[in-house]
Amino acid sequence: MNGDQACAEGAIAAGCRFFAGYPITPSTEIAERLARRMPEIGGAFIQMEDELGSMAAILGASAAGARSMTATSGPGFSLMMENIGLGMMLELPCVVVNIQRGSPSTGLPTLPGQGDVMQARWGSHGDYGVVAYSPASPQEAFDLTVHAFNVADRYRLPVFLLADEVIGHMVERVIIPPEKEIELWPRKRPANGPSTTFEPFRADPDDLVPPMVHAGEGYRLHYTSLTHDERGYPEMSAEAHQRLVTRLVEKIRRHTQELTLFEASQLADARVVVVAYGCTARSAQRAVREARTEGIPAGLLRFISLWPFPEAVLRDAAQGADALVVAEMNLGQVAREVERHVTVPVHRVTRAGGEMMPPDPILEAIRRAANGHRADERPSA
Amino acid sequence: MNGDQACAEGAIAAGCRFFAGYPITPSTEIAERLARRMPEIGGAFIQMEDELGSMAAILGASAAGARSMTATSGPGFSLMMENIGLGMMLELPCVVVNIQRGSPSTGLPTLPGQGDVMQARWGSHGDYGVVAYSPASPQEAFDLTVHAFNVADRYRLPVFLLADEVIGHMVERVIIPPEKEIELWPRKRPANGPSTTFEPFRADPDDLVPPMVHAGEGYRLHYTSLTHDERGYPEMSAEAHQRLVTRLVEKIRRHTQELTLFEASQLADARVVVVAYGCTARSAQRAVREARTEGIPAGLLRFISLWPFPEAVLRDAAQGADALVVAEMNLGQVAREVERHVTVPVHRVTRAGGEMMPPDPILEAIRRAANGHRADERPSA
Amino acid sequence: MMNVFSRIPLDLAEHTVPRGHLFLIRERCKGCRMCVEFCPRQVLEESAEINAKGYHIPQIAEGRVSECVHCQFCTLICPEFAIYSLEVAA
Amino acid sequence: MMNVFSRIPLDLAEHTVPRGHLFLIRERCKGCRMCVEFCPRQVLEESAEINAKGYHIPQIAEGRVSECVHCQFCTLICPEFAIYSLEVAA
Amino acid sequence: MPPTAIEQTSAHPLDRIIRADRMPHIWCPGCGIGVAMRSYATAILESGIPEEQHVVVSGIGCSGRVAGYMNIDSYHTTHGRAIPFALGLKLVKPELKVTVFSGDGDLAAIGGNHLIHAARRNVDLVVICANNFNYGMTGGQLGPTTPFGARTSTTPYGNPELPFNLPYLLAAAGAAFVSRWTTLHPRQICEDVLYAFAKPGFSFIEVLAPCPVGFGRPNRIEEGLDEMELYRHRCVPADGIPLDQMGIDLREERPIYVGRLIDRDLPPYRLQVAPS
Amino acid sequence: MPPTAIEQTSAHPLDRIIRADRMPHIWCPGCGIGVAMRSYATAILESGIPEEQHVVVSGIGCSGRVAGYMNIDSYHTTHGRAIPFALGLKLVKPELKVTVFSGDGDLAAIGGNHLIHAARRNVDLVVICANNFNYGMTGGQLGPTTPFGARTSTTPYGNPELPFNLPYLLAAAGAAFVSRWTTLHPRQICEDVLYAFAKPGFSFIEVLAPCPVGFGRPNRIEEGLDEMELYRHRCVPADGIPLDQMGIDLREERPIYVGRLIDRDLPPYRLQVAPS
Amino acid sequence: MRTEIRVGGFGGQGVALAGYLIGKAASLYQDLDAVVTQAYGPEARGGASSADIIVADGPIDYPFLTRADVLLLLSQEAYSRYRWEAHADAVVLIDDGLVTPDGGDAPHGIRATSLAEELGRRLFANVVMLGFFSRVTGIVERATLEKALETTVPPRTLEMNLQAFALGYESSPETEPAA
Amino acid sequence: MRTEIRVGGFGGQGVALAGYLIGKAASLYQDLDAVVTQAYGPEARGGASSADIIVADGPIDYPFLTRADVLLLLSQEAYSRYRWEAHADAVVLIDDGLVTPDGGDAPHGIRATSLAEELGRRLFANVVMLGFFSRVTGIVERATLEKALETTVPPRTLEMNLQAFALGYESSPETEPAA
Ligand SMILES: Cc1ncc(C[n+]2csc(CCOP(=O)(O)OP(=O)(O)O)c2C)c(N)n1
Ligand SMILES: Cc1ncc(C[n+]2csc(CCOP(=O)(O)OP(=O)(O)O)c2C)c(N)n1
Ligand code: SF4
Ligand code: SF4
Ligand code: SF4
Ligand code: SF4
Ligand code: SF4
Ligand code: SF4
Ligand SMILES: [Mg+2]
Ligand SMILES: [Mg+2]
Repeated sequence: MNGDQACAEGAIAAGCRFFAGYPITPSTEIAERLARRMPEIGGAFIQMEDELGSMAAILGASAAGARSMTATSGPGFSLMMENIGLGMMLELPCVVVNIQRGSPSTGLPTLPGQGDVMQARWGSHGDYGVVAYSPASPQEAFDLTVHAFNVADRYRLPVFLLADEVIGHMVERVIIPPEKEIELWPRKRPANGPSTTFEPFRADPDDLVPPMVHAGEGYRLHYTSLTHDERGYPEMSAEAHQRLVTRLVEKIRRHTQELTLFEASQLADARVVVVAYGCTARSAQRAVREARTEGIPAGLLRFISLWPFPEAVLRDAAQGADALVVAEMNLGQVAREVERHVTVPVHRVTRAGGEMMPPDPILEAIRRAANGHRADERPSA
Repeated sequence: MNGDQACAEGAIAAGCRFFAGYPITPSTEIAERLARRMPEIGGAFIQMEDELGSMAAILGASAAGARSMTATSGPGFSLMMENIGLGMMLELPCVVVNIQRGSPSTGLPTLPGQGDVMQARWGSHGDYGVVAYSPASPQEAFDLTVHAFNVADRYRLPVFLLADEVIGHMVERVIIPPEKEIELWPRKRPANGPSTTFEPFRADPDDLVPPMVHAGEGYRLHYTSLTHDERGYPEMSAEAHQRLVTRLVEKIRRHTQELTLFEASQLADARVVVVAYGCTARSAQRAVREARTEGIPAGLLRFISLWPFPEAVLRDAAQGADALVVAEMNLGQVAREVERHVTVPVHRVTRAGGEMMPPDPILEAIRRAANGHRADERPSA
Repeated sequence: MMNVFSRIPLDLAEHTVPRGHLFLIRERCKGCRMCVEFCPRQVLEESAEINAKGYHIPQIAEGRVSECVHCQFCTLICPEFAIYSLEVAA
Repeated sequence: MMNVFSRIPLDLAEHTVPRGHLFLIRERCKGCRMCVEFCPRQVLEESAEINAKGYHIPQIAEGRVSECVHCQFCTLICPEFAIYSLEVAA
Repeated sequence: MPPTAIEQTSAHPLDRIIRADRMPHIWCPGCGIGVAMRSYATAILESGIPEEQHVVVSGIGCSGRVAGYMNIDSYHTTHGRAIPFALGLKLVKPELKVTVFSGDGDLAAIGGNHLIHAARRNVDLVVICANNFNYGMTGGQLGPTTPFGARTSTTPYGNPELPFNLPYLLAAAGAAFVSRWTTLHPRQICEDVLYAFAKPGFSFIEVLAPCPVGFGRPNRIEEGLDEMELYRHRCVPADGIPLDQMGIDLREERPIYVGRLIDRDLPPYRLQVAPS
Repeated sequence: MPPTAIEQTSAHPLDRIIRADRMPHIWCPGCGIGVAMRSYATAILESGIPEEQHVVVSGIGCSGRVAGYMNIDSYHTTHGRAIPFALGLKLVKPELKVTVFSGDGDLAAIGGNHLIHAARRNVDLVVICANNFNYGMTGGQLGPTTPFGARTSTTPYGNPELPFNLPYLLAAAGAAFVSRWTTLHPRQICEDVLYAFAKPGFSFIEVLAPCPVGFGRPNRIEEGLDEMELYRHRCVPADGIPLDQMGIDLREERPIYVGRLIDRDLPPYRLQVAPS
Repeated sequence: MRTEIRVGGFGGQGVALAGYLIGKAASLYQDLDAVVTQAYGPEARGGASSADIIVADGPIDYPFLTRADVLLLLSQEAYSRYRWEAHADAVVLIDDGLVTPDGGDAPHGIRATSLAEELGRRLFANVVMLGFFSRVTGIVERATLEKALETTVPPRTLEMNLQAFALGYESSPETEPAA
Repeated sequence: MRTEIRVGGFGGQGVALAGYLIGKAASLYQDLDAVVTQAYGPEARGGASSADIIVADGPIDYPFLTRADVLLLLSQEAYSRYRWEAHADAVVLIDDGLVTPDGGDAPHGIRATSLAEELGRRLFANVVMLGFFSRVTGIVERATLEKALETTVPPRTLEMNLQAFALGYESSPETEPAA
């Protein structure tokens, strides 16, 4: 099963019963699999007229109570940005999958890239918190899709699965656990039924997440993309805006630890720590292994979550290290975040995309780092 | 004249003869003024069916040889992202104005914000270089619009004017210089006419910018949003991609100094440097003045260009300072960039938007900074 | 050109005529005069009085108080949910 | 149901018949057989020969070499810009 | 008898179905949106379908504010995206009556693609379009229904574009039911909304509404009332008039056709089902 | 006489108007796009308008690759945005003949809004739509013209959606000229493109084209040739048939109407001009 | 010198125009700097509306009101909202046909809307108010405000605008009796 | 143990399926790990096409070929492109109806396409090739490949697929004479 198909199966396993999408290489296989599978299990598959519509439709489905998903790649992700902002504002849980290809623009439709990491964080206008996961195998595409739905429901927001073409199209064994072994977190729901005092956007102070009410449940609720108060009514004031936007950012930031997923390998004694994610982490794994055979004490910190930025685990991993190597298939998007949090030299290994980064350049960077070379100055504009 | 109108007049003064837009508060007055003015001077004004169309239309106009512009606010800017990427890929000069309002989503349509700074940098998928200017008065809206056209033509890309609702709607005296006093940089054009060996995407090694050819000039050129070689032909290879994308980023990064605009006031002896831009800089100006009356040696570094990030002037300004204060109407977008480049404590003064940040909180931050308080830990997720 | 709107009063004429009593939520009214102009019985007129927002509210025209046939057209046509008539028990 | 396509051969029949000579850019051909099927004179047939991409290219059918009337339909219908006929001086 | 004050009260019979705590609404004096909304509100009450089963979805615009004023489950989404949002909602809970209420700009300019595709699919939605011939919310710009030659803030020299004939467009796109009325026809709007509630597939109800501030003034229709008078004089039943004649023109001599324009049975959209 | 090899050559008479250095193109064996493109190429040569004055703009898709193969000024833009890009270009240089060549998905799905609005404005563009009833490029998914019940990779149980009747939609939106042909009609396509070059306003030429890989195989039309045969048997001149009957259905008994469907004089889009 | 002026009313009363005219008169026709800002209600018309003008004899940094020195109030809502945010001794001008001042307050009143209605168009109440403002405060002169009117309003309405201005300027600037 | 296998041809030859079947047989029905990756041509069909399979007895990190140990080549283009990127002593299998090997090279040849055509559908050339591959290399067994076919291809085509496989498996694995 390839990563796309695994992602589709993950959605089904997570209880997703609404998929709206628009074909785009290399994500199309997700839609194609769900087109076949959804009708088998009583779920909804609809191919929309464009990605704007796809994104809006999964938000509507979420508002009605469904777990919903869409899948796309860079160009479609760009088109979804406005309605991703809507999902953030209305706090509608759903999952948005981006199987990254060579960007910008139409770029390299069939070839891999990891260039949409910063876009996932900042692509819609304004401030809001973001959660994104990046799988390194089809199995993980399955697992993280399930997890993304759980996180979406717990924190009430669109969650991103940022995979890449290599993972999406690579065929590997995927084990789908039996239904009862799959942990599903419930959507946060109000304790009581409709009442005149219920405020749909009053968040619990402990987690900053308001319980969610669906259409047709008798609450007569109002959701608006305008700045709103706790009742959900538009309120055009700086105070209401500050309260709302801060909460949207803080509800994620405050849970950074719970939201962080990573894999550390051979970090205990590592002097050179390689940071990588998605497909690139597989090459990094090999580079680290080869470095070890050369006697270089290298280790790998694989980010599984990219947003909120896993700064604590990064700082921990950097603690004993002399240098970091950040390998990624873009021109240094995660590297620039890494640089904000550590004081040791950061060696960037970057590729614009078009083919999976091979282990060699990473190995070379490890060697350079181990020999105490200065990190290349590459200030990012 | 308000900032929107000044921007419109700036476009006309810059020789812009094509405007395509879609109304959105608080940018609408730009369209409205150009709807009246363009027909007076033989230029084209067209209101498109949406912002996707507006952005595509100004690219087409640029391809035909015109100076072209669109204007919008956050939601429309989000919708333009895919075609902004197209403009970056095809290297089509044009100007995109974003009069920022309270974000995210529909937010506060009539009230100010500065929340789209990071979006301007990262909003479309993939890597590419970006230039953005932020005016602090209607006069500057005029001046920077002219400048934005010049930069767009010299470096061949869509250039952003990132203003805010305060500047857009604020009415102040604007002096429009006589035509011959306005400096216009020519679009970079090929030295020779059509020939079989001409390669439209072969950049000069010194500035990385290929001279531009327009439709109807006999070159029979091909522009594609796919990764392309120097002939402009699609080339689906990692090498071509690396070459192209690196150039798109480097052609801007390499010219950071030329592209940087800033205003320094009272920095010579400043121990506390306030960094601000757009409308917020006006409050910062007052806060600095008041701090000085209290005997605090404060100064103001006003960023006029936001992208490429003015890191060199920032580092210079931070040199003698004990602390920085970054004031902005978002939750710390420029502050996080500032933190990457300086070692002194950075005090963030943030507001989600909805009203112009008043001088008081900035003054207070200056006082705190002067007293050696620790900068608040506010790691941004 | 046949006039669509004219249907309403036509239909009404065929029924026994009920009577209506009018109510107004004063602060909702924006003085648009729709109720005044489209009342088929000319029951209403603009008053000199203005509400807190500065709009002239309607009043019942001289001698027309019992002319209201509770056709509810004022109720239907008021964009402000401000005026309505209730049927008076015959 | 009147057949639109049938117009072409019909029209042709009314003219004095020219003659055509065929050319093929072998490596462009993808063996789709459009030229073969839609030649109104059955001049062409699929050959056993395959080009570098593995496609069977067309050939002139047994005894049909002089049947080509230079109607150019093969030229027009070839999606590959591979085959064309030129008029032979009569 | 001298003129009498009307008896003052603080509640309206419809207050239970509108958000009375948000009244007065933001619409200008003479704006027609309120009339269109109350016709919809009345239809809900008369529908026999419990209020809890009704959902309204709006885009952005003056007309888009309707979602914020209806006291039912209501969604005020982004500009142009009400239809796909409503579609997602409806497909998940087909038992709900989902109505889209928005403006001509929202539905037919930026949202035009969703409009024609929803009509094509014949999704079971009721769309009420308050057509005021311009973008009211942003201050009276050209819209896709602005008549040729009309003045707006972005066509100061007269509109150079031809407008959509919305019923014709919707018919060509595939809608099952299309009607047109004006705010002078609150009863007919209500009736047709009720009819559309009961009709499977995609229904589109165009309601011409005055926007004196945005469209009226620049075109010498100073007050809402003046536009209503214009409707009174020029509305004509559409019976038998071909759809391509349904365009609206400001020129005095042209009638405005109103009535039920399309009512046909086409298979309504059904999700794919796997053969068992 | 035994079978004869055809004389081999390395150049084609059209090589000067196509980018011969990029041949063979990427299209599959039996794909119809090449035929549609050559008909357009021929029209350029026959138009009498210098080749330098022709511009082609495409979106993304197999059909969208046409821009990359035409040896004229050519723009391969983003998915769905060819029309507004072309519009901007045309308004700046009205002396150029700007043609949009793209697919059914590009023009009528994601690009649907621009299509209807350009038609409404009656902008002076020629749009050639290669309609192959599916998204070829991405591997044969449902498109807005896929017939009801047809199988595609995203409608494995049969398409539950009704397709657009494109000529009807374009007529309702406001196009000045609309015609439909198939890849079996290269001469007619060429003629109509020539006619459209000369006609002011918005022209739309729909060219039905086989996509054996994406649409054909799942629907038992194995080869491009088979679809051409189907055209041969079912194409019927549209003379007198009302536009709402122009829908294409796969069921055997339904004819496919071809020909010039709309040809009318509507004011073409002109930029606003200030009275002097 | 920095003087902060607020004009308040509801949509449709020409509040924005009044603010604009003050700013234009000051910055283009007098030797002053001025900034005009405006509080929009919701995107649409019909809500509360206000315009603020800062007039100063040098560059203006913070362009908004911190505390008003002068108020021109055309609606009760505006009065309740803005009166007590302003300096207690601010110069307060009201349309006293629309505004009933609070007990203890003694603003300068003029029946601007009624006067404008008498002139034929209630829309000119703002200009009446401007005349009144010029007369009472003297911050911006009659001549420059009239010049601003001339260069701003449609020519065909100029005459009536000037009449409205004169009505305001010439009405006696009496203080409302403190109720 | 890490074995790198590449299948090359053009679109429509079932290259991807062949790769998939090898991977599936190895990872699901044999005690091996496997990754299958695929080089797409441009988004459309009809260009060059290849599929790579890494088979290993433990977790696979880098999932792509570094240098092929085994090649299955179904077109001349694929041969020219891939043959000399592979190890010089790689096991090379070609459809020798379509591929003419370079001088000095001695791949294992089978007329896969012709055989498939004889069977009735040239589309089955890939499966013929699979049988041949299993027989020549033994990396993946006949039984597991047949099982992979059974669980993958549409039931109505299974019979013909198995026949094609057998054709390939049973044809004599002769080496092409070095030309
Ligand atoms: C993406 C985006 N673009 C533009 C706007 C600005 N905008 C808000 S409402 C509107 C037009 C509304 O027109 P219409 O739908 O006709 O509603 P009306 O106000 O006339 O009732 C526009 C352009 C927006 N909110 N979002
Ligand atoms: C924004 C965006 N979404 C999706 C795609 C993927 N995509 C490329 S072509 C295409 C469909 C093309 O269909 P059509 O226009 O009918 O052309 P055809 O390939 O059938 O000729 C799609 C969905 C894309 N490139 N960009
Ligand atoms: S109910 Fe009818 S008759 Fe009575 S006031 Fe209203 S409109 Fe007039
Ligand atoms: S229709 Fe309503 S808002 Fe208008 S005047 Fe009558 S009561 Fe007032
Ligand atoms: S030119 Fe006409 S007759 Fe000759 S081979 Fe071609 S199609 Fe046949
Ligand atoms: S039509 Fe062209 S591609 Fe097809 S078989 Fe004939 S020559 Fe070859
Ligand atoms: S601007 Fe127009 S549409 Fe909006 S509320 Fe006012 S009158 Fe109504
Ligand atoms: S996939 Fe279809 S449309 Fe695309 S090239 Fe192949 S046959 Fe043509
Ligand atoms: Mg409108
Ligand atoms: Mg297609």
